[in-house]
Amino acid sequence: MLLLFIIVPLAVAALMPLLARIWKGLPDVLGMVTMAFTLGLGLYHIRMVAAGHRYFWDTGSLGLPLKLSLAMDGFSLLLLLIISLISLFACIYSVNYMEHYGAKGSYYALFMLMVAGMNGLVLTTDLFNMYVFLEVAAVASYALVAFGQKHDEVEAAFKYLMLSVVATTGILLAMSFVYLMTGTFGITDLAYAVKTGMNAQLIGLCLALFLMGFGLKSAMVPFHAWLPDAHPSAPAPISAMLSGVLIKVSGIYALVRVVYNIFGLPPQVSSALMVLGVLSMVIGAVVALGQNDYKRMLAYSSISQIGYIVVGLAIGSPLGIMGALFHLFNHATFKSLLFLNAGATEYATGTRDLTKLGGVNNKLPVTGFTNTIGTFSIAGVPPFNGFWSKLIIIVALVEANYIGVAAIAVATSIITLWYFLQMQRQAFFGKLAAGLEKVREVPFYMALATICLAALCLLGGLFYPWITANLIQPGVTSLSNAIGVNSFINLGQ
Amino acid sequence: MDLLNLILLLMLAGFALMAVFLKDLLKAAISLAFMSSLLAVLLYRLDSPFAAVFELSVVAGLITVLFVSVIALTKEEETAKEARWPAYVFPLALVVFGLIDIKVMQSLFATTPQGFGNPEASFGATLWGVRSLDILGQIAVIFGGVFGVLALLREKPLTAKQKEDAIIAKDGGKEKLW
Amino acid sequence: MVVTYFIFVGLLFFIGLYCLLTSRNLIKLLIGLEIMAKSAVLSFIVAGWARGENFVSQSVVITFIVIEVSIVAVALALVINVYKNTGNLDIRSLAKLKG
Amino acid sequence: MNPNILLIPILLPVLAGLAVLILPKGLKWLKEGLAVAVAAVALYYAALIFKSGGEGLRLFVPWTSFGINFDLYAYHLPRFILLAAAGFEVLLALYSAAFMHDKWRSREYFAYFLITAGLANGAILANNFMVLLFFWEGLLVTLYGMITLGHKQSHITATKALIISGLADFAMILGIIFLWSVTGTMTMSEVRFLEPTGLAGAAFILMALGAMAKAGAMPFHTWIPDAAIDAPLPFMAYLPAALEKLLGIYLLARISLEFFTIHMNSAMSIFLMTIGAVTIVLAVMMALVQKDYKKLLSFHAISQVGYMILGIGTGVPIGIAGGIFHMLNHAMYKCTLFLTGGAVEKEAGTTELKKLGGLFKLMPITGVAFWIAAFSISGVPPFNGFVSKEMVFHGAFETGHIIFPIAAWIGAIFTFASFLKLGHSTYFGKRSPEAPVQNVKETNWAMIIPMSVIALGCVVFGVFNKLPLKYLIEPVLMKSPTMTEHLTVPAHGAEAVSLAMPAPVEFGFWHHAFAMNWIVGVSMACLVIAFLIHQYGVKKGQGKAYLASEPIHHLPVLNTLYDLAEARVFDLYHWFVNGLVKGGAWAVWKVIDRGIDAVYENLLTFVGNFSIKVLKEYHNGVYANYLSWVVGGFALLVIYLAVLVK
Repeated sequence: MLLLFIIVPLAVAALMPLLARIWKGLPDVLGMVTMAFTLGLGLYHIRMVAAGHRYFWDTGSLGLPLKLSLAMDGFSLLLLLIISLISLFACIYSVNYMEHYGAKGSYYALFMLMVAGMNGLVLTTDLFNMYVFLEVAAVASYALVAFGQKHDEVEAAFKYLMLSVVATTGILLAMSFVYLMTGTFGITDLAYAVKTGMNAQLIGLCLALFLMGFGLKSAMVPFHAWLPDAHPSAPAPISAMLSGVLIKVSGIYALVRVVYNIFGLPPQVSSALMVLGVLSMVIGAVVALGQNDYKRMLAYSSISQIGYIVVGLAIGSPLGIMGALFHLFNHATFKSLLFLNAGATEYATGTRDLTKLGGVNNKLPVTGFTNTIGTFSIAGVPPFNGFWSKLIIIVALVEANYIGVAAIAVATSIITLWYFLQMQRQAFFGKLAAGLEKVREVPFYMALATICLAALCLLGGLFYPWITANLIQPGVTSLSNAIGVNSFINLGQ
Repeated sequence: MDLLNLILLLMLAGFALMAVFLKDLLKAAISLAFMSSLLAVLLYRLDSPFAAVFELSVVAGLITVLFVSVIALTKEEETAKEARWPAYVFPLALVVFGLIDIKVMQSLFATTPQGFGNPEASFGATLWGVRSLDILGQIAVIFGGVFGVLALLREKPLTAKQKEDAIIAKDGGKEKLW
Repeated sequence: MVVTYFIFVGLLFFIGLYCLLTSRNLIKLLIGLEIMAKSAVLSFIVAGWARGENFVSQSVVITFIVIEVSIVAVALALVINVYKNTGNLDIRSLAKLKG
Repeated sequence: MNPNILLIPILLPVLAGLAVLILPKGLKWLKEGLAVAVAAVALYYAALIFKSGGEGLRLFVPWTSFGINFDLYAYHLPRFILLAAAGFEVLLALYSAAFMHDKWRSREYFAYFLITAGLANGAILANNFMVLLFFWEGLLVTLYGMITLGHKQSHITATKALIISGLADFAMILGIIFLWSVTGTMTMSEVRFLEPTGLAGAAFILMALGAMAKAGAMPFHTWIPDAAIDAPLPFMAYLPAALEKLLGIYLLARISLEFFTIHMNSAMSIFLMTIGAVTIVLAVMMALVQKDYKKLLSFHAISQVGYMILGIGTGVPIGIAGGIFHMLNHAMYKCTLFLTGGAVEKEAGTTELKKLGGLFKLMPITGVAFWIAAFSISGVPPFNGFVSKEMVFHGAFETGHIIFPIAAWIGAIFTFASFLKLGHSTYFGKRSPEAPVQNVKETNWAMIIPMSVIALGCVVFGVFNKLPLKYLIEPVLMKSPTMTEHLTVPAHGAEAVSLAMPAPVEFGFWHHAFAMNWIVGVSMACLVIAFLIHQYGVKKGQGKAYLASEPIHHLPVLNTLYDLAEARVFDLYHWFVNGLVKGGAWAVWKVIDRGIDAVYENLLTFVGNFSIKVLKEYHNGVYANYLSWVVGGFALLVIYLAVLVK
């Protein structure tokens, strides 16, 4: 069963360029169907996982000598659902949006590969295998960022690639050191072996390498510099995927698996993560305040929001992890929504420069409305979902006696509110800017995707008890079990 | 410590330096190919014949071909001129880093554990059995590379303006693009 | 001695990083990247050799080499695109996105 | 009684509000009717809840982990506030129906109106801090929405209101979290009588700031005068004048009476009283120099909060009772005042004082309602403001810090002076030649009913002040364990009123505490001073008109004498009023009010801009630069994690 999460998108990706020649609309349909399928598959697992069950699959079932296995616990399932959900809406959105880029077959093939890579990364129980799937998603994302082939896109993709490669080489070196000392790659075995057979300094070096590598993938300050270039340059649905999903899967998820489940969150790492998180939170928000480019502002805001997640994870208390995971889910919804809206605005008006926009709310009612919801969500206004997760993180910070950090988090959320209201005022309210008189609302599928995501933001806020109980809590349980004890019993056997 | 391996390692570093500091791109790429070949020899001597074969054929062969063809594609005009200071600063940086490196590595890897031998009877069983999901990843990443290159080297799509102009030229602007 | 090999792993990583930090030509940057990749390959193989369990390390290295080829291929395609857009291969012309 | 009844005042308005949003546009009067009907039904249920008596109704639904439950609890204080809020909601719904009927985006207005009502009721009934925050923060959105309805540029004021209120709310969130880490419970009724020291003290200050900001105390007030100009008028009567006062003072009362113990003359008591006194004096001085009907009222809305905070902050039973009673009274008369302002704006077409005048004959009911409310707010006997203000004076006096009653009296002087000015220039004198509408009529019944009902209430509560004190305030305080358990009887001679003693004393303020009391004498003297100041002002301001109507004035010798006298009077007046009071008021206006504004707008922007500029310069797009950040960050991590490891 679990293998389907990887195999299906991969098979669709392989066939996509061929199928694209049969009928022009086929890639769109196929993309949506595939994503709906993985989403359904994920939803199917919710009930049992929420009840504490874990799913396993291993190569033995293919008649091979059993070794490498896939496993799904609460944390994996949460990420799988986020991936499928956001990909589905990005696919719906792409139907109209990607029309003028051409080469839809290649686009969807790369998209599916990215999804396959992320699904694999989330499900695998093997450290090196994790790296392999991380690279699958990364290679696809390099090509997707540069998909428009213009100067900005290519420049962003090149810097993204060159910085990422440094990070992944660091990760590889750390893995080879770990392998030398323990002789295994399986996360379960590693947790045990690390505890018994590595000296403290080598663990420190490996942790530093992992933190740099995954920190760069998740764009924590000071490893963040690629993100404000890469995310705005990509086509809007890809921006949504990168900001909403990829940095969380290949950055946060992998980091958490390594730091929590292998090394058991040593206190030094906790404080290092806290510093990185606070830096990201503040610097991302401050720079976002000074942006004129809508998408670039969103990209910096992603850095800031990742800071919140990292801070929550750094606390290590169940409440902190819950806040972080819930914020991870929420950020995926509202940041993809905002990126899709930015794309829609650009699509309709031809610019994303906030100084050239103005008063488009009357011309773009749907986009304006959903954008307002996104703004409220990210700024933490109730009853939208961002409010609860930020609140939980702040509560957890105070509970763990990080009162200074809590104050910074509160101040940052005010800055967030500030720059998003500034954006709303500049772009959507006020007088209609010159040259935008003929602007029309975006086509159906783009509007549909944004409306669905906006509804998700609102529902996430209203039904937050259900979400925390059924989606977040299993993840919290599987992570908080790993802290300190270093005996990793959640994945694998 | 095998003396030949030490010489190989030193040559490896030397070719790496050549690849970095040679001005001619073609020569640099060929240095890189030499470096790969030497690495392949070293891998062979470290009881890893399969990895050595892959290193020799794929990296020394295929990647060098890719490099050379791209260099040839872009050779006509004067490409970027390298700054001079890196070459002068490098020895100092190398000495500083080398000292730290030796110190750190000696403290970290003074004792390395001995494993229990290979778990499987053959390399094939390891690759296809133990690491079978990696094979899946390999397939995916090859697809990624191929589709990526295909997407990036496709005909540049017309911009919206050009396309609109083209449509206007064709049917007098009856069909609105945006 | 295993330590000597790891000293060279560190050295190669450093040379690659130095190249990435100081070079201007995009292809030179990719060469630096390749050198760093070699240090990772060497590190894995030495690790397997030192443990006497060289099958796993070899298969890992083979997978890594495949990934490396894919990345380099995509990177070279990007270089060609840069060349088409800017007419040169200077990293300094890739500083348009800032602020 | 079934505790599910508590959901009705919350859900019904919210659902109706959402329904209004999707109603077809063509249906006339439906949204207005719906708003009034829903508010009336909510009032009915609020009355039922109020009458339920006993220990109160409690609705408890387990929600999520970490002690966050959906918990509503209507005991003495909340159900009293709920009743008051529901009452205002009905009257204002009626008023809005008339005022907003044909206005721009009126559908949104009624939707926000109803949703606000539901959220406010929820915030009043909440018994879990998370539930409270949910409703409390939700009010921000409707606040923003309602202000934007004023005109096309109102969103600037709305943003200002949102940011300032948001700032205060975040202070409250932090306070709640601190409180939680002290007590370990999220249930409000389980937090009892903490000593405000250490972290709990920080929690007290932060939460009190949040509550006072909601009520509009300084320095969180600056959006209210702007909103008076930019927002639709019923909004001013609804939120800043009525609901936000109720909510803010309600929460402040709970904080200082239930969650914490405030001893007389403790640091926390002085903190609250200082904020109260400063708010009274500064805001009233700003009000004095305003030349716009609505803006003048809005500054008084700030100033009167000071009395409530001062009263509650005294920590003396009579002061606390006075503060809470003043909250109720203030909501009544300030509501009336804003409603008369709305009527004047609708009928006379302007709210600028120089363009008004002589409206009393044309709009008699409005005028009477105005004067009743004006006398109430100024503390003229026998209206309700007099009673509650006297109680606050008493409480402040009992603390022994003479500065606080003096501040309160200064406030009383200028309050009366400014209302004499406002009333005189609007309702008496001649019609101004600049008036935009000449044939002014009395306004329509839907607007008259609310204002006359509330004005009547002002009289009733003043004359029969035992009634509200006995049936509304006393149960709140007497049955609250606070009063019997921790408030000590103040040692202040015969005037001391012991709330800890049971029924026979019965808040007998009127006879033995007030009638023959020198404090009342001082208050009366204040009113007289105010009247004199006003007379001087009128003489100075309207001198020429006045002289022109008097032919005798033109007699040569007398004229010179008059002029001389007038000049002296003028000098004196100028020295006293213009030089000291008005100059001081203007200085306060310029320095304090606009100064706080400058902090909000300029300083923050400047600091922000500077750091933005620096950070943006570092993101210069150079790959090697970015890579060196990565390498540097990695080096620091290695040093921290590998080298410094023990």
